[in-house]
Amino acid sequence: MTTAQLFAIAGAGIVAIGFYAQLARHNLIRKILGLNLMGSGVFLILVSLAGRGETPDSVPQAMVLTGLVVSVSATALALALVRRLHRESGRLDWVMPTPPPPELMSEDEESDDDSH
Amino acid sequence: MTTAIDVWILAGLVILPLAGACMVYALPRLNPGLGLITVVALACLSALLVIRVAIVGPYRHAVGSWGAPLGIDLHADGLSAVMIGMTGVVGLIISIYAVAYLRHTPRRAQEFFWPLWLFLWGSLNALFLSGDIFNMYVALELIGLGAVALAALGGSREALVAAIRYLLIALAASLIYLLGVALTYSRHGTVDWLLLSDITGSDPVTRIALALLMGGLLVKSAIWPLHVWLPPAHANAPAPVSAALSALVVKAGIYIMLRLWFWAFAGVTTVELGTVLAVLGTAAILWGSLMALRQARLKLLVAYSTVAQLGYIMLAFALTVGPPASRLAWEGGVYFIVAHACAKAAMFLAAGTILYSVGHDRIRDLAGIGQRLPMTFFAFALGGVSIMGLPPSGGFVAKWLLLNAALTSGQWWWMVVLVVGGLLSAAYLFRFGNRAMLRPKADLRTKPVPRLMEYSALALACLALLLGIFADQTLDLIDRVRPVTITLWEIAR
Amino acid sequence: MSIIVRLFDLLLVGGLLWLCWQVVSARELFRSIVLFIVFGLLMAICWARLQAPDLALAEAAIGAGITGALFLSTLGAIRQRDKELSNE
Amino acid sequence: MNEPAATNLDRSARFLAGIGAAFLGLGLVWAILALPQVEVGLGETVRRNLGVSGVSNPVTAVLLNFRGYDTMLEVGVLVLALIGSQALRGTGETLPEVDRDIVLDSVVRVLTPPLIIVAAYMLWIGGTEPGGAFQAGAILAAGAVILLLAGLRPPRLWHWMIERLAVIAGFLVFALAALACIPLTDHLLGYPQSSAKYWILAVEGVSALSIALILTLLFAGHPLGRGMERDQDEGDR
Repeated sequence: MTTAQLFAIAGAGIVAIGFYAQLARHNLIRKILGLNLMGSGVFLILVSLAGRGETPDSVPQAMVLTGLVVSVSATALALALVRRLHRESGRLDWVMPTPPPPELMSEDEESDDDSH
Repeated sequence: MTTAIDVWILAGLVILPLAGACMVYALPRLNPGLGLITVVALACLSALLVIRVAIVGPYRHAVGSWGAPLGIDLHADGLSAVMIGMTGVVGLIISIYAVAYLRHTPRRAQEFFWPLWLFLWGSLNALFLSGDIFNMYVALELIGLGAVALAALGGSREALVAAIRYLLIALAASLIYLLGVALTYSRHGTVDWLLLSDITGSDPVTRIALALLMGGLLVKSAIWPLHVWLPPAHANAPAPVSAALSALVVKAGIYIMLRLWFWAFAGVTTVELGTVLAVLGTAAILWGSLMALRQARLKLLVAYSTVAQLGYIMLAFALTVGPPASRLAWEGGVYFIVAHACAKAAMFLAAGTILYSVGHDRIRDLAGIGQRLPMTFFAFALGGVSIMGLPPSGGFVAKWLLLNAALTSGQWWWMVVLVVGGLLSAAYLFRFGNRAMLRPKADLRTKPVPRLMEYSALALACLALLLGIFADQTLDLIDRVRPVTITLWEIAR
Repeated sequence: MSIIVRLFDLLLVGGLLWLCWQVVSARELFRSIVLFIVFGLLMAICWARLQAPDLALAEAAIGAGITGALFLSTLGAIRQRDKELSNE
Repeated sequence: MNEPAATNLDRSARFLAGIGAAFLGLGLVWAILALPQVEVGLGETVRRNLGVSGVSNPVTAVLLNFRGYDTMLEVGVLVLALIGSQALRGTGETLPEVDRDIVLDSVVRVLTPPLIIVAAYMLWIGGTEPGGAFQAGAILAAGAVILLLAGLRPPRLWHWMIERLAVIAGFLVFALAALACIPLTDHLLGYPQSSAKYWILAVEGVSALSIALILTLLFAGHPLGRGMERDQDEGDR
């Protein structure tokens, strides 16, 4: 196994773990952490696969730099949303459900509270 | 040959809205005047691009003169022109509606709507003009962040929850898409979709890349079963935002799918893979329609209708099996995108007007709204005609093209899907329509509605109808570009 | 020499994966965030190893630094709000 | 902030999530191992064109010249994220009173040493070749964040409108430079070859400052400039 493959496979592992966090974790902050991890994994794959040749390829490196800035922006927006949601409702957990039955949606408030 | 004017049009379509958004953000006192000026200029530029492509044909511009694969190319062809034109017209009318609508919202919403909306518009344009799948990723992220921020603008708890779910799912989807880009680049050394279209044969890496790209985009464009984020996000946003999200934003993912399927990976895709997409589309049509039937709120009904309608576009992927079916399916799919954009925007604007006037959108308690707000209800109904696919509407033309494609390719089962889907949409629309046509109850209180809001919804609905009457001209524009596969088949004949 | 390099690589990769799993599974959120920051710093070393010094810098400053600070400040704000709520 | 105890439903959901994630990971590993061991990238092309790009650091050349259009949109992403999060701020929310013993201490302890090393490295690399605007912006922002945490605030003169103009300056200069190239070279963002270096420097410099400010404001979670609060409260009530 070459060095490029080793790091790329590590990237795949990180993507898988981050993806798992997306699916299995209910805490919003943890989901956002998972997204950031997933992003790191993708970036690792992108750069290490491009490093298969003798000298590094700077195009993917520039792409990853772009990606890093995009992901910090997205994280900031997501955390701003989390903060606002917590202010409004006092909760940090949102179980990603299948859409609630329509009868529920017609009411103004579904009331269940605090799960942390 | 591209002239300086062409370059200015392309540059303007992307930079004008983004720079306008920045200015509106820095100088909020100039709202909504500055925003409107930008919007009108933008609509004119969109029209210019459409005219240019219609007269002279497709063209490319190498940003920074490097040219792909080293640099990024901007690409304007029939498909881009149709998407840009659609965004221009629908966006302009939504903006006019927004001027009237926002007057009655908190100042925070007024201040931030314009910069976010212009950002969203600019990034849609950037996406439709991009010739580079990594650049498309950046544009997708811009669109996603803009859409989420707009969806949360209402500030209610439901809107916030819907927005954060939307954001998390959209971000995960973008990363999956980016994985596909990474694999594509490491296998083929370019991310330009026109250069990629030379790929022939298929090795596992290319296939996995395509699967990842399409997977991410299926989430982005809310194709069943990855649609769960859409209805709450679209239904809880302010009215102009709901319209923009349902009419334009979901089309971004579908647009990239078309580019990948018919250009970048044209040598890799097969009818069987297309059939998988069409099966998902069928499930979307059935599930979305049934859920729309069960909704208690009007805006949720309209949102689930979007889930169902997006399914139809997926049918086009299975029907491109060779001439002449492929051409019909291609035209049908693109026509569907445009017709749905006009009709759905009209319906969301109308639903928003009703919500504004009555204070709620519980269908049960809206009996008689047709008499209280006749023009708004008429706009909703006209939009519904196109959604159901009745003549003479844009939706009818699109479905007719798809039906013909199914017939000529011998895949009659998709005709069944089209017909059943049409009946189901009639069912959920009449469920609201019948109630609205009742005699108003005494306790149905409505407050007066700004005329501008009523007229703009009606204008969009009329547009959906006109698309049925002026079908030839629009189809000509769509035919300004043929996907690589279709052209190849036609040459082979 | 190459064995040492390979060993270093394996250690780096192993550390990354372990930290990644810890971030996802740590019971306490604060711990997760701190581990995430450490993960970012390790990523920076990775970039340096992959001959991408520009990325190493950006990762340390943006990936670990700014992102980590954003998470910590959000957690701080939320805890404070929780305290306010329980006092009321 | 601990997780609630897992229920049975949770466990099966986690199991499914594990399968999904494993599927994704294994698919990726398969693709990585299946990739042919030949270089197909653009490394060589970049090196060939480096001489006419105006900079000597290949990553900077890609970032600000070859794929400068991406970078322009990326600066836009930052501005958009800031606008979006400012739109979300609850009324009356101010700079968070940080819980000193947790946040401040750990941030300072964890981040300051690497920050100093990184900043020194930045200076060193900046001496030999132009580049690193993004990193410079981020490091500046990191410094500003630490100052904010330590309780420092911007001077009285810092009006909210100045702040917003400074936020958008990076994108606007980038966009104007892009447009200004059209009459000169017929290409969007096509810097004239002889002066490409200075175009890039100007764009980089202004962008770096805007990026630093945006990142700082994203952290602060609310405008630092004066005058906005009063306006806002008037408007909302």
